[in-house]
Amino acid sequence: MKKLEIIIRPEKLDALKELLMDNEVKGMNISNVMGFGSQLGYTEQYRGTKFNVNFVSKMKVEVVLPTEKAQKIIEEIKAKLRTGQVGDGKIFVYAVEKTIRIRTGEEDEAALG
Amino acid sequence: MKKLEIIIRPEKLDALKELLMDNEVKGMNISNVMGFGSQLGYTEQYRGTKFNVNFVSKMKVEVVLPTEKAQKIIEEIKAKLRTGQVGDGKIFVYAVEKTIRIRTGEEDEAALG
Amino acid sequence: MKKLEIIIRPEKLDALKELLMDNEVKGMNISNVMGFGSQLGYTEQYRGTKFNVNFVSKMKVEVVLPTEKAQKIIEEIKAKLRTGQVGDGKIFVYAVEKTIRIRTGEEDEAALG
Amino acid sequence: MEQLINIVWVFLASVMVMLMQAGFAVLESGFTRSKNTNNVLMKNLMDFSIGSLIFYFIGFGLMFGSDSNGLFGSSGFINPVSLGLYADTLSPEVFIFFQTVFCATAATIVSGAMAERTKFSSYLIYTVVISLVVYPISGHWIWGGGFLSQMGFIDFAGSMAVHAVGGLAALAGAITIGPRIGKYTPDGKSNAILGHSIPLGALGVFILWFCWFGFNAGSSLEAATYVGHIAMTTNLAAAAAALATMFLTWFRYGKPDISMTLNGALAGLVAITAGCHIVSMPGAIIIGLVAGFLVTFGIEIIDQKFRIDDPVGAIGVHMLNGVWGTLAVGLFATDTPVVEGIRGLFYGGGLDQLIVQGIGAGAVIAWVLVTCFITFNVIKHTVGLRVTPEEEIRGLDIGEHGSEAYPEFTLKH
Amino acid sequence: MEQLINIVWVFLASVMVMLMQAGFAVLESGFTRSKNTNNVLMKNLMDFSIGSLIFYFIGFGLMFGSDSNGLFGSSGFINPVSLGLYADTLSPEVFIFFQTVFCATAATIVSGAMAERTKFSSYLIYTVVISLVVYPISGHWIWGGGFLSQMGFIDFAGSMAVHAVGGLAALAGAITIGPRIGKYTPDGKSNAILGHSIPLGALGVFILWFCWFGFNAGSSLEAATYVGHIAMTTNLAAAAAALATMFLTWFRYGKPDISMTLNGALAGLVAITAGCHIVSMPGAIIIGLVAGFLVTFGIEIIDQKFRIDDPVGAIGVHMLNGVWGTLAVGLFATDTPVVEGIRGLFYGGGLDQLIVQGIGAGAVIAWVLVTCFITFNVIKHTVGLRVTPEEEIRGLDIGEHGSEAYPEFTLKH
Amino acid sequence: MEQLINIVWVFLASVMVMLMQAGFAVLESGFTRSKNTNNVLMKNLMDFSIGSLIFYFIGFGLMFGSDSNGLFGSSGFINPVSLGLYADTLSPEVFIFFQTVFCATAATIVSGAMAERTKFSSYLIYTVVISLVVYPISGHWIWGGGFLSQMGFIDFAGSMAVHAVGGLAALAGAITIGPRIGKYTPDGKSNAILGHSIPLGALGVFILWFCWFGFNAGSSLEAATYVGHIAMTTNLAAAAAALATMFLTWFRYGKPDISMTLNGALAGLVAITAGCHIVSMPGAIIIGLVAGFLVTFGIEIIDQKFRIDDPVGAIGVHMLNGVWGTLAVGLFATDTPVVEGIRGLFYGGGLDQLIVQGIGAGAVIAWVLVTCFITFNVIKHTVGLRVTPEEEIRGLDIGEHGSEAYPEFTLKH
Ligand SMILES: Nc1ncnc2c1ncn2[C@@H]1O[C@H](COP(=O)(O)OP(=O)(O)O)[C@@H](O)[C@H]1O
Ligand SMILES: Nc1ncnc2c1ncn2[C@@H]1O[C@H](COP(=O)(O)OP(=O)(O)O)[C@@H](O)[C@H]1O
Ligand SMILES: Nc1ncnc2c1ncn2[C@@H]1O[C@H](COP(=O)(O)OP(=O)(O)O)[C@@H](O)[C@H]1O
Repeated sequence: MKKLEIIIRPEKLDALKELLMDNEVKGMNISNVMGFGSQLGYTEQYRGTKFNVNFVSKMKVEVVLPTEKAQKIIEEIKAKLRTGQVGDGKIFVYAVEKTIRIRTGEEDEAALG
Repeated sequence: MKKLEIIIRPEKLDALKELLMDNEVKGMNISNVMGFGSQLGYTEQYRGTKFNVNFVSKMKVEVVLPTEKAQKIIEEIKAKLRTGQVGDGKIFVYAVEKTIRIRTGEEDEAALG
Repeated sequence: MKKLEIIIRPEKLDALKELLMDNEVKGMNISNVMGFGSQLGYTEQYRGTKFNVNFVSKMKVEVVLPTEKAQKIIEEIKAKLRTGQVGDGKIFVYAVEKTIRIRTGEEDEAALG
Repeated sequence: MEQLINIVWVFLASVMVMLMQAGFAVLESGFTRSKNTNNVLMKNLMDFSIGSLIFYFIGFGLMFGSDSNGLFGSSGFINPVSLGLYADTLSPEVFIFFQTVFCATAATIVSGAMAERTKFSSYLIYTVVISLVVYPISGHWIWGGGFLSQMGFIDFAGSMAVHAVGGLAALAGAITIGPRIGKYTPDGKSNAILGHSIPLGALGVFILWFCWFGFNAGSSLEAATYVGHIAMTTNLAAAAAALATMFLTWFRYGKPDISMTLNGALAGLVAITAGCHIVSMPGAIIIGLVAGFLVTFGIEIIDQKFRIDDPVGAIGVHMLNGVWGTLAVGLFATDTPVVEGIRGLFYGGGLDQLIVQGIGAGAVIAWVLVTCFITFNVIKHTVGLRVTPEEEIRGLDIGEHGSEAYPEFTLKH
Repeated sequence: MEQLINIVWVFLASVMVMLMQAGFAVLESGFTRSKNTNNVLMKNLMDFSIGSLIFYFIGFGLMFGSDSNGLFGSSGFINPVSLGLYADTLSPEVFIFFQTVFCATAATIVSGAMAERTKFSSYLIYTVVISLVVYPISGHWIWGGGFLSQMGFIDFAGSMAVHAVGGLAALAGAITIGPRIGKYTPDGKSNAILGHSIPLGALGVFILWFCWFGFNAGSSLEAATYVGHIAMTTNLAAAAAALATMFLTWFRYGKPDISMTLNGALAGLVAITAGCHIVSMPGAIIIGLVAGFLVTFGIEIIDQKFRIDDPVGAIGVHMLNGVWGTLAVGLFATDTPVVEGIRGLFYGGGLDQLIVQGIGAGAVIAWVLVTCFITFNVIKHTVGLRVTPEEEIRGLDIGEHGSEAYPEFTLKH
Repeated sequence: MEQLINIVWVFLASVMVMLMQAGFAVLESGFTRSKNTNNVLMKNLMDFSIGSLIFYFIGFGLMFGSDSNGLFGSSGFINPVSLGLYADTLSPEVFIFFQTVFCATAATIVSGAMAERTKFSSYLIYTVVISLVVYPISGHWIWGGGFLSQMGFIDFAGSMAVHAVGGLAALAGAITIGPRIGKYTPDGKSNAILGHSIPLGALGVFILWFCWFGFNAGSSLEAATYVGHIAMTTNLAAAAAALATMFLTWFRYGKPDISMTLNGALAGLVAITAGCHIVSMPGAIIIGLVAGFLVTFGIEIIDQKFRIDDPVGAIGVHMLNGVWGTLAVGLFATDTPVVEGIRGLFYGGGLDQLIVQGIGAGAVIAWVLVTCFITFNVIKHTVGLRVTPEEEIRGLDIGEHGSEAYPEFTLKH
């Protein structure tokens, strides 16, 4: 099993969710993170003092899935979530050693079902 | 060392914390995520327009611990955090290559102490 | 490639960011977590009822980088982010199997560039 | 001409009392959890709306219609203007308007004590009962020419008629419905369930303090030289109560507690309401100091000893201090620019007035508790008083209204 | 002496109307997304500031200066005090102050309907146009001695003169600028874009309800025995409208909807504004009930059928109910303590008054829509009306003002 | 009868001024960080409570008791009603009430400038000193028959007596306590420390703007035909100041800054307060425009040049514009419906009045700075003025009050 950690622009969440569901992914987690990368932050001001906001809002989607599915989904994300503009985000792939479903005690692929 | 990433219902946090401490786990992190799985979201309405909230609030607990401890804790979580209803959550297990305690520079098991 | 998951005091974020950029790290993510460790929480009261707040605010910085860079950065963090007081935080190191840049499809080291 | 001045005066006092709805709405939502905020706000909006209509058609007649055996009013239904009350010194409509906003205040008090677990539909039902029957009847006794007013019972602006009535109904409601899930541990220890926004709570208290000057001084029902006296006693009592509460919490808990101190200011305001016209400035300050003690210990005891779960402290603020303020008239009454000739125990007047105040308090307590326990129990055993545990855990905003108060903000739970 | 009472009365009514700016500011910001909050607040602050200055120097003269062919006022510019209006019964400055805060209300209404996408600089421009020309001219027709007032058109406190004018300008603006990004799916379905804070929205409505007593009763321009009648009709209509909206949304959507119910209360207030002095209490209640229906169906239809994107429901509240309230005078007018001798259709007065009301409404609708469509289109094709899509997605707070409303809070998006 | 009208008038003005506490509370908490919100709110609640009591017993006598050498009042302690002030035209209690809420305003101003680092117990101490001594003495000079009023010093509603006094105490406090941790970089650059809620800040400003009509017009101490003049000058000055600030920040920073513009509106209100009765409408506008410039540059210079850390801009708003408004009387005084016969420099009156204004300003500045620096330094070297760095970093809400303002919300830090 793999975990994909997908960092995207917040406005792309719906598209990603749809893409994952079309691939019969059974679950995922989302959280909001502040990202820093080639995409620059912006400048704010407060009572005349300017200051840089270095981090931009990003959405982090974590999905654990069978190894076979990972590559296909990565390809689709590259195809469908790309705007071509700096800040589109990244996918990080990790190995997952084990998955347990608390409700049933099922493990691994069965736990993802 | 392993990292357990435990996704639970928010109201189970206290129970999980207690369970981990009984197992002499020395630290953990919690954060709130929005989960998507077999458990359905719910419908809200705003001025007459209905819309689906697909994600439900979940708590994510991350704990890094010596490999020996992991299995026992997983068993206990299965036993004690189960409600039997869809949405109880999952445990994902990852390998941790190294742990460093910033304060002392201690590494691995010592750093967890 | 490795992922460093660095848990720090919120007030150390600027220092860590600078340190990472000096090491030519090209991106990172930050999120806020509630931490539990040797550092104790504190007691609050509400209308005369005291209660313990067990978790303290911590910042979690995730950065994916080429394996070579990891050790040097870890050393620098140990040197520069230490206050010597309980609660300085931890670094966890994970293996990253793959990184993809959504915008270009570049992979691994190129994707981090 | 004098009539016009009175109208301007009472009209503006009325709208200040109306603004109390804003004060209570933000106070109660600040002191409860964000998952129930829309529900709290909706209840405040609705008890004012329903109360306004029902009190106009029925309640006013029951309260101020021609007296029937000292027990209730019996005329002026449907068209209360026809009673022609205060037609010479004020105007019937202004008087009705003033009384309407008072009635709504009493109804609103209940909502806080039963917050975070009451079914919305049941809330609407008991709001109707309170505005329709409970408040007008005891109101008749006190202000409408009923037996208490005939006895010389004094409650200038409603410590008893408004606040204790609201607080007693809140008590009956909170007992009948039981505590929120998680409020008490299995072995009976009380857990703190924190309100979600202290700034909303504080804003509510400041607004209410402001409105209270309309509530108390406006109860003169005429522009008069003495209204300054009322303003001063009101303000000094509130200030003393807030101070007392702050120092008391500081002393007892180690740190000055903001949410209790906010309650403390309200406690002082409630306590001075009955006698604001008839006590001296030092009397007002003492009434306020006692109110600060009462609310602090009262809320603790209600919560920890009796295990009655009152999320916003409405019972401690309105019931305890409403009764205290009523009795305090019997202790502190003295000659003031407003009235002369009535003296309380501490000013050499003996026990007479205190006994009258005690009888009045007892009668109203009995009336409200009996009617409200019946009401709440009937609701409980028919349509049901409480939402399901699942709904309570997820929050009443989703469950009762299908919406969230702060949809964009990330919450800790 | 009577003059002094009048001054106290109208002055205090004026400051209550001024406080409507606070009500609208928090209401509009609560009903929009947090990334545009600073922009919403800034617009409210600025339309009041600009309106105050411009109305003083020019608008007041256009509205109340000596009548030119029934169309506009033509004196009193730069120094409106020199007109000496109401010098005997009030004072010219108090009258100007009262009219200033009314003008600012009309201008503020527009900002909500065009929120979350309008360039700040363009907003300033059209605020100037509305305060300078649009509002004063139709105001002259109705209140300044213009042709409608000569015809016997009745609009006591401004259902038409203030609210419908604001709502019509809002309609023209919302149509010209188009919907927010993501509001409608490609196939035309409407998406809900939630406001970020219901407590702010509710606080705004409670504040506005309070202020409305100054708005309506203060329009008497004199302290009078009858102001209680106005307060009661105002309050009953609002209560009835809130109730109707709540039950209607409950019936139609399965759950009582808070944000719509809040709009409902305002709808009742807008609808009763024209006839608050000339309808009976039951008449007021019916006007309120209809307002509740109108606002619920109206907002739905405007959104879902016409696909006009109005984030806060300003068109449904102010335009629809402004017109409804204006026509309702022709239906429900009857003898009251305020005026006698004018009767609407339902009180045996035939169609006469209704026709006058209809003509008045038609004339104002035409005037506002024509001038505002021209204004918005000129702005659109010169300096531009709308921010860039990138800025709209990131939020106008960063884009227009370089700041955030809640810099410390974590948001979900 | 006239007395009754005056009472209604001054009473309602007083309660509007009392509501300023709500305005300052939400403004100051909005402009500071959420970890210090409870502390800010608690301080506002307490300075009003303490001030009310202390001013009643001592302060009022020092301010309005029988004059001692033009320096202080010396009668009416403990029982200020016994002085019988304004017994014929108003009532002593109403006058005392009016003065009480004014005193509380001055005390409140200080809290904002010293926010986010001051020990709560020390705050209580210096609040006592300000309400007890500092404010009443200079108040005696100006309003209580002291030497400045004998000289013809003009400060109608308290630009100097209230705002500058508060602002000067704020200056002394902010200097003595030093900047917040992290406010200035080691090389002296100023960092922006953002307030946590602009909506609270904006709501505060709208409430204050509303209350200011009570503050200024109510200072007439009588219902009069001329109060409309005061309302108009007040409103125009505030509007002009807000506009000037907005355009100035737009010009200088590239975007119109909301938090500074909110300060700008207040600056205009502060500046017009001294002369609202004696300047013409155009005069008021110019005073407002200058206030907008003063506050923008003033806050910048105080922060960046002098490195005085004033989280909410209280010094720039109240001190600078309080002094400016005081001097402006000497420049812009002219014949108005309120007073005649006094003319400032720009209206051909020469330097006379300006010199008197200057002397008055100088005397008050010296008095407040000397007493306050002593007070703050005594506190600093005895009980301590400042919390520990650890507590400051974690926030005063936890440290001083053991609670959080928003316990459910996730924060970015
Ligand atoms: N090395 C990294 N480690 C962790 N997260 C990263 C890293 N690089 C980028 N990210 C995340 O990906 C987001 C997008 O990256 P960015 O460089 O701005 O654009 P792009 O992916 O188009 O090159 C960043 O905002 C950050 O959240
Ligand atoms: N494949 C997955 N990857 C990541 N997180 C998941 C995955 N499946 C489920 N989750 C998380 O676990 C939570 C519970 O899962 P759900 O399927 O609803 O219930 P259950 O675990 O009882 O089957 C989800 O809300 C989500 O947060
Ligand atoms: N075993 C663990 N697993 C995950 N996170 C941990 C673990 N131990 C500590 N942490 C995180 O590191 C933070 C600091 O740890 P703590 O023990 O308080 O101080 P120190 O690192 O100085 O020993 C904790 O608040 C928590 O967020």
